[in-house]
Amino acid sequence: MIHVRERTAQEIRADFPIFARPTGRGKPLVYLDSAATSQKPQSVIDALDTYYREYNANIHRGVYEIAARATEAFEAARARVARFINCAPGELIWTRNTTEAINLVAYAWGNANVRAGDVILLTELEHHSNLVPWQLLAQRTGAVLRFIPIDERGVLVLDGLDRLLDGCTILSIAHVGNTLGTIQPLDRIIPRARAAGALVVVDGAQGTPHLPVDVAALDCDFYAFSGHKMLAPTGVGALYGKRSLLESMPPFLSGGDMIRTVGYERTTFNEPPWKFEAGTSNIADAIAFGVAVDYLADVGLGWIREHEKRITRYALERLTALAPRGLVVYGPRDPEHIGGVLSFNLGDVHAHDVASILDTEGVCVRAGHHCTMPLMEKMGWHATARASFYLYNTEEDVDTLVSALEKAARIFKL
Amino acid sequence: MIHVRERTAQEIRADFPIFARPTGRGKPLVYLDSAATSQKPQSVIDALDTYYREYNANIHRGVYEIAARATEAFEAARARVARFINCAPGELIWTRNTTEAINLVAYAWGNANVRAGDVILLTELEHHSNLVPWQLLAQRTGAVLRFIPIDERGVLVLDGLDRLLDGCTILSIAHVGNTLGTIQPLDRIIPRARAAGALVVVDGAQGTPHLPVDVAALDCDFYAFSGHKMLAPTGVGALYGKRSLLESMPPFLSGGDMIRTVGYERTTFNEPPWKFEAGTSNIADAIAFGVAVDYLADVGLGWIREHEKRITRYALERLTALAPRGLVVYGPRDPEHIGGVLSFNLGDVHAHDVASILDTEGVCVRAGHHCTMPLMEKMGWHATARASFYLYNTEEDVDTLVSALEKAARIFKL
Amino acid sequence: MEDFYRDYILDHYRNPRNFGHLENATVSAEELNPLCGDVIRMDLQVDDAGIVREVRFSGKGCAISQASASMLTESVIGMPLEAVAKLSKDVVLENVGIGISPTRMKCAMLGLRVLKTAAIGSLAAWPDEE
Amino acid sequence: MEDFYRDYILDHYRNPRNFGHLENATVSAEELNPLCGDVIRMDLQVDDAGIVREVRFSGKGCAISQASASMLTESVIGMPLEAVAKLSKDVVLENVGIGISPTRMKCAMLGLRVLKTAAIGSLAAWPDEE
Ligand SMILES: Cc1ncc(COP(=O)(O)O)c(C=O)c1O
Ligand SMILES: Cc1ncc(COP(=O)(O)O)c(C=O)c1O
Repeated sequence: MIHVRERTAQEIRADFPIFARPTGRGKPLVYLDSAATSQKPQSVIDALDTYYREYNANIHRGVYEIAARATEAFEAARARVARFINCAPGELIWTRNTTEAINLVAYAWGNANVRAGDVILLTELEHHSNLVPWQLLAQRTGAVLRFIPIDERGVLVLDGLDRLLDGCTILSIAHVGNTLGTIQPLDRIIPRARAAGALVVVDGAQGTPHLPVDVAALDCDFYAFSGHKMLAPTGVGALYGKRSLLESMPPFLSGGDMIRTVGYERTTFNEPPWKFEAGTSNIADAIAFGVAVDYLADVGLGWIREHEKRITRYALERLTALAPRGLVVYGPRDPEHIGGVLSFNLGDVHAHDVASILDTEGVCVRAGHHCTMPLMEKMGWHATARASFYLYNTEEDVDTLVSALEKAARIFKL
Repeated sequence: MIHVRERTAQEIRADFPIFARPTGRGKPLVYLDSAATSQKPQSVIDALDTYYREYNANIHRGVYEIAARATEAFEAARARVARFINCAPGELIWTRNTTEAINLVAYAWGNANVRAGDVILLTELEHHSNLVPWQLLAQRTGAVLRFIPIDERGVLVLDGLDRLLDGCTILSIAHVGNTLGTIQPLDRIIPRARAAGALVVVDGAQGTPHLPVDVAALDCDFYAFSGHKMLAPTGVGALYGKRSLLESMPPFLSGGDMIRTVGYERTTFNEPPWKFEAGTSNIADAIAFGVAVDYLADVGLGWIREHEKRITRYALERLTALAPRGLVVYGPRDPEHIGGVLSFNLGDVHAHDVASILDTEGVCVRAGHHCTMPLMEKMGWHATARASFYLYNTEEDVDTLVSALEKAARIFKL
Repeated sequence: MEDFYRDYILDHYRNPRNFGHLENATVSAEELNPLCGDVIRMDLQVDDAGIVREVRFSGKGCAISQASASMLTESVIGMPLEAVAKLSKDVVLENVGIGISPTRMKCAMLGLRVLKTAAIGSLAAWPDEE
Repeated sequence: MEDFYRDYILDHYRNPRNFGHLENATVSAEELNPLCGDVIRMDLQVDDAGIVREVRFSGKGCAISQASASMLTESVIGMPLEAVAKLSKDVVLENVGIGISPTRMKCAMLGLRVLKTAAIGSLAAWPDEE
């Protein structure tokens, strides 16, 4: 894709109507919580509006005009999102979010293939959504969990990887960690997992929003991601699965739309991806997801990545000024290895108190365990505050963050 | 609720922007497929727009202003939808649709409680979504399926009910059938199922849009329904479950948000309803679902029911004029027993051809098996055309349907 | 779409050509239209030179699927089986002679898909998706 | 919300009253704030007349949960255990003397919930949801 002229973050920001509104205290909105959910550009909001005003109809079985238009838009969105991660439309299943996508694999593939004593390999920094479904699968089947360890900066220690992979049935790993933003070296891990014969599942919740993702090049079996973290509406996510796996796997949810023939006693199933999509889909949000990836592709994933690195580097610099007052940043320090996320604490002030004071300045950060309780416990952190950056953030946002942190330090007399 | 003045269907229609647009052929849109999905009023569309423009944020763990507003709106919507069916907010789980809600029961309650030889009782007219999940549960557990039979008009035959209920673990039944619109006599069935000790699941996909539903009065254990069939956006549905069952049942999907504490090896779960909601919810659509039930309550379920009966009666009358040309209406004939749905065929013309010709006149009807293949086979129908009515339909819509059917009869020389 | 229901289409629907089964079929296939559950079956009798000598189709369905299948049987008699395996959607579109709405495309293509499946010996893709 | 972080709140946070454990506790309870995973524990010593004689709280958490719990321990000493079981959220709101944002309400109410749980003998509802 050729970009005639690169946009600036300021121009991009103008596409997101939420930034036009001041907060309740009259401050500009400084949104630093995109790792939780991203804001939406006007074009995505418009896609919903147009759908409901012009052609809302149930899909796949409708013969009339608006049903045809809805079906076409829905399947075209699938094709766009599939192209965005370089897979075929028939390999892309709509889900509600990353969590449901991982559960789908754990139930459908896991129940059919995992046996007592099998090993499921994860890492010590996984989000609960890439941990609890495997714990429950292990409970159902008698499989055991192993974890790739992390060092004190939260970086994976790969020395013992081949031993850990020995006898391993499934490797499931985050593309980018959500608490520390660590970009995982999948190119060094996946080939070894494949060599060991493991099924490779990637939790891409923080991958697709920030990095160009090519599932064919990654050579994973499944890749799960969420629309809402990459400019699409809430309520829609996707699971990439290798076609042959999707064909051989039993279905997960069942009911309308995913069938071929149904009798009172016996049922045959539709082809993938529809085999895995039961009941009326989230039609409008899927269509808007297609618009969101077009927006991202249009800005350019390369630009987004460079922009995030710029902002992260600037933030790391600016935050050092607060080190004397007790500010500590966790995780790797090199923006090359961080997906636009910084976790930190300010002296002995609880992250919730930091976040509440930042809120009074219009600055939105997350505070707590970030759905990675085991990681927090392992690192000995009670809670952290987390600022995450995306294409619409600017250096001024970082400046406001820093001055709001100074205010917090003042209040708590640090 | 007191209505100062009843609205007319014409006034209601003006709230639905889709009706302001003519079809591609310049005809007014005559939407007779609300049983597949309903159209949306402006207030519901606006709720989405406002959410994304003003306060889009991830919920439950966010400390800042827009996260607080989003969390509050999300939980307030849960309370509104819960009140709409007369349950507590803590008994209402958000799902994608009815299908996912039924699957949740079949997996979470079913896997934990159903044993080989147990009986799951359904009826012969169920939607695939209330059949296939139970077939798969039966395959997983060795349970057997039984069916309450129907007569030649599609009405349940209850003579042998107690025998069928004997030894029964689960009864799962549609509140209103979607192919023939038959309203089931739940008040005569549920008490006997309870007496037999069966868990009672109601597929309310066609219930909540059309009838006042009171789950406490029905005395069912679970009640599943879809937002998109009752003015809400696609992508959101709900499952009512009795509090004690939700507490004792294991979770289904797992991951973020549904946990209490997580360790690498062991996890404890949140209270219901959150225990059953894994990952980022469909926040915007859930909020809009709350607006949709408010709209319905404001018009009044009583008014809607009377209106649908009026339209159904009028349609039945007008369609008799086409009987000499081979038009046959299936199912019960008394509008008292029909939830605004009429299934029919026109002579030997295939339902798809009927639907295509109606489409040229702007009339949207469904054609095919309506996700009830076993019912179709039992009744010996290859396919039927189905017109379904909702609060925004008028007698003029019926007139257009009839003249479009006359056109089809002309083309096919009936 | 209304234009689709022309007299020659309705004629093929009401009086389908080559309807029925072949006792001595060389290859056969049967497939379903996921839209409506309609099924079409095709029986082909192929001579030693690989030429299609006889075809019969059976099944119940809409005017579009039935008429398309009926016309198709006329098109393939005398064709090498190899050529049948390679037919594209155009043969159907030319037969019916008029635009088919996207929602009904599967109906129109069902007969061709079954025919190609019989000729290839394994499930053919939908001709409109190739 | 910024007003919340007043000196007397910060004082209770930095110097919590009645902090620690009771060896001879009559009733105890421990609960978690689902928002952040913070845990508070309350140990109560109750005399034969049912009057709370001593209280200790423990746990780690934000200024709001810690200060609220610290103040609460001062409020309940000398109170009948039955009255503790019936306390409403108002006791917390009066103690802290300033509006708490809805997102932080769970933090403020955690100590009270734990206290009521200890007094009732089974898990108390969130005081702000009663
Ligand atoms: C009776 C009945 N049950 C279940 C469903 C499935 O609903 P959904 O597709 O929203 O899951 C439908 C809708 O088509 C229905 O009519
Ligand atoms: C790494 C990672 N995995 C999984 C998830 C879960 O995503 P969702 O809540 O959209 O299912 C998240 C988002 O919080 C995440 O950051």
